[in-house]
Amino acid sequence: MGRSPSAMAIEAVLFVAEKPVSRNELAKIVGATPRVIEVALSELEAHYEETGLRLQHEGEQWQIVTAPENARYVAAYLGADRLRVSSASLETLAVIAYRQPVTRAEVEAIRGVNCDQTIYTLMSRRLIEERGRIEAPGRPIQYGTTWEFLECFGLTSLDGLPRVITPDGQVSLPEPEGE
Amino acid sequence: MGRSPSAMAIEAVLFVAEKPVSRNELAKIVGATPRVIEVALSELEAHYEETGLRLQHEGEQWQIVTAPENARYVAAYLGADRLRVSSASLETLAVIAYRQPVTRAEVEAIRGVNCDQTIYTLMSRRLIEERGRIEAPGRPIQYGTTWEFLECFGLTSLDGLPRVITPDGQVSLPEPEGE
Amino acid sequence: MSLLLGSSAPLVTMPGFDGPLDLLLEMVEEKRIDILTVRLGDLAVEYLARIRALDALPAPEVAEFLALASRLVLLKARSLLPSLAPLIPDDEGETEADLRARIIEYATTRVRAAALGDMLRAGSRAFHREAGAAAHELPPRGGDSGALAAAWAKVLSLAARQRENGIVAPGERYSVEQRTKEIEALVALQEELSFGMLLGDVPTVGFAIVTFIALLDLYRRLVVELSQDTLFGEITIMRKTTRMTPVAAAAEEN
Repeated sequence: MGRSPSAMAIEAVLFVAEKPVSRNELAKIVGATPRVIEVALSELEAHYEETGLRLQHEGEQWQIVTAPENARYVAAYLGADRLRVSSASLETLAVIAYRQPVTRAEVEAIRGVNCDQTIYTLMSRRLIEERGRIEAPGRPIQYGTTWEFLECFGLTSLDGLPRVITPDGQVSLPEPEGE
Repeated sequence: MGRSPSAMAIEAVLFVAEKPVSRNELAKIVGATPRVIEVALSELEAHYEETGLRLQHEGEQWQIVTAPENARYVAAYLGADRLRVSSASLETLAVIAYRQPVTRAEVEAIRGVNCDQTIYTLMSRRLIEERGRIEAPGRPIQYGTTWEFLECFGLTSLDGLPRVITPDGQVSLPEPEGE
Repeated sequence: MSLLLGSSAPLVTMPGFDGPLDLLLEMVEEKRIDILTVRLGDLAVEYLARIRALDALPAPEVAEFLALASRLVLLKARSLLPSLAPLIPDDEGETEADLRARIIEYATTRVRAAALGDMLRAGSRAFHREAGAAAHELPPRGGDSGALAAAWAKVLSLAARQRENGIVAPGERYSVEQRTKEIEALVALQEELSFGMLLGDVPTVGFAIVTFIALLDLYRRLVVELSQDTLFGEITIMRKTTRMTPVAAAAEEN
């Protein structure tokens, strides 16, 4: 059950890191090829399944977080407040999470209402962030979810977004690249 | 090789903790007797032998640290010439830098989120320090930036902080010096 | 209709409905209609009736509700008179199929939002480490003051919106433990205190509560005695001396 030296080196680096670290940066620090790092990361990910920790990633960025099962103990230790989000904000968040990157106009087209306030609320809770602008009239801002979003929902990556059955009987999948 | 639920809960708490946590505190948080915690800690200690981390204790105080074998990778990561704080900590640092001296409640009012953890981190990185207390209920601590802060950002004084245009078109200056 | 438009109730959202699509979907679900096959025009009359039944429509959103209602009416008209000429050529963009797709998309969003809401309520979240205290801590180097300024600009822009929306700032937090120690130290110095003195001039609610709980704890531990002469009157706090052990009493005498 021992970990490979690369996996252990990566584990130590991710432990001291104060923000997510990219696969390429890990490769440089550990002195291995990105391919070796990738293997070591999946090895670590598998090991973590049996621990109180999880390996979380967004694209090529990796970070160690606590396992969602232990949330109440960690919250008790940190004195963290339970996050509350209104149903209107949850709808906006659902559109952004499954459709990112997405503009406010696109969110509003789907929800059929003005989403200014809910987008602001989600921004100030750091659940969503700006992801750049579209080269179109008015250069509208595109939004995407953050690391905090993954953490707050106990997801290790966007692939973990819940699959739901849509009204037309399809299984809904996240569409990270939009349509 | 699975860990007991207590061991996993302890692992998660020690992972987020910024300082060593006592056995009794762990017992209180996890809701188990000190004896159960002791068993779980030795279990965890044994598991950690096979990882890139170690469980370390001094008397009854426990913490997770990186394994000595990985020191050079950790040093390579930490030694990289860049600011090592998370974006959340950077936001808290910005509020303190531009608004000092400032209390935690004031920082939280401006950021709109709990800042306990980030203030602790910035303190332990010696980027901020206590500047006395306000004579108000609870005598809240005021924080300001340190010499190390200036050094870290290559500034000779707080006057060197970049001017920021606020949303209402004002120029935001560091407050102690004003203009 | 004029009645509806005349309403200027300052509501941000309508009670129970988050928007025109929400209202329509609610109707479909209530009536157990299959959204995949229903002729949307057939819903026009009832949709209008539902809008009329709402006491207060928020002014900025009235247009959105009416736009959907008129879309449904137009679909109805078209089903009765297929030869109907377009009123506005551009307006023909959204066919019944388009609208249906939009409703299904919205329904999907609602199911996804509900799933996310369940996850949030379950409280199974992860936490990262701020990574404060590494074993070999040196002050970091290479901070970019531009990044600091950018972080400040971000905070400012969010804070400006917060002020606009009149969001109340959180108060300073106190721990009961800390407050208990403070009061215990005061009582050691001074035999008698008043609750008013402990609160100071402008106590926050949180501070008052923590102070009160701290007092109760000291009372429970027989450190202080409490007395209150009149209902809602001043509470007097006295150092408790009666429970002194013989040894402590002897020590006191020396």
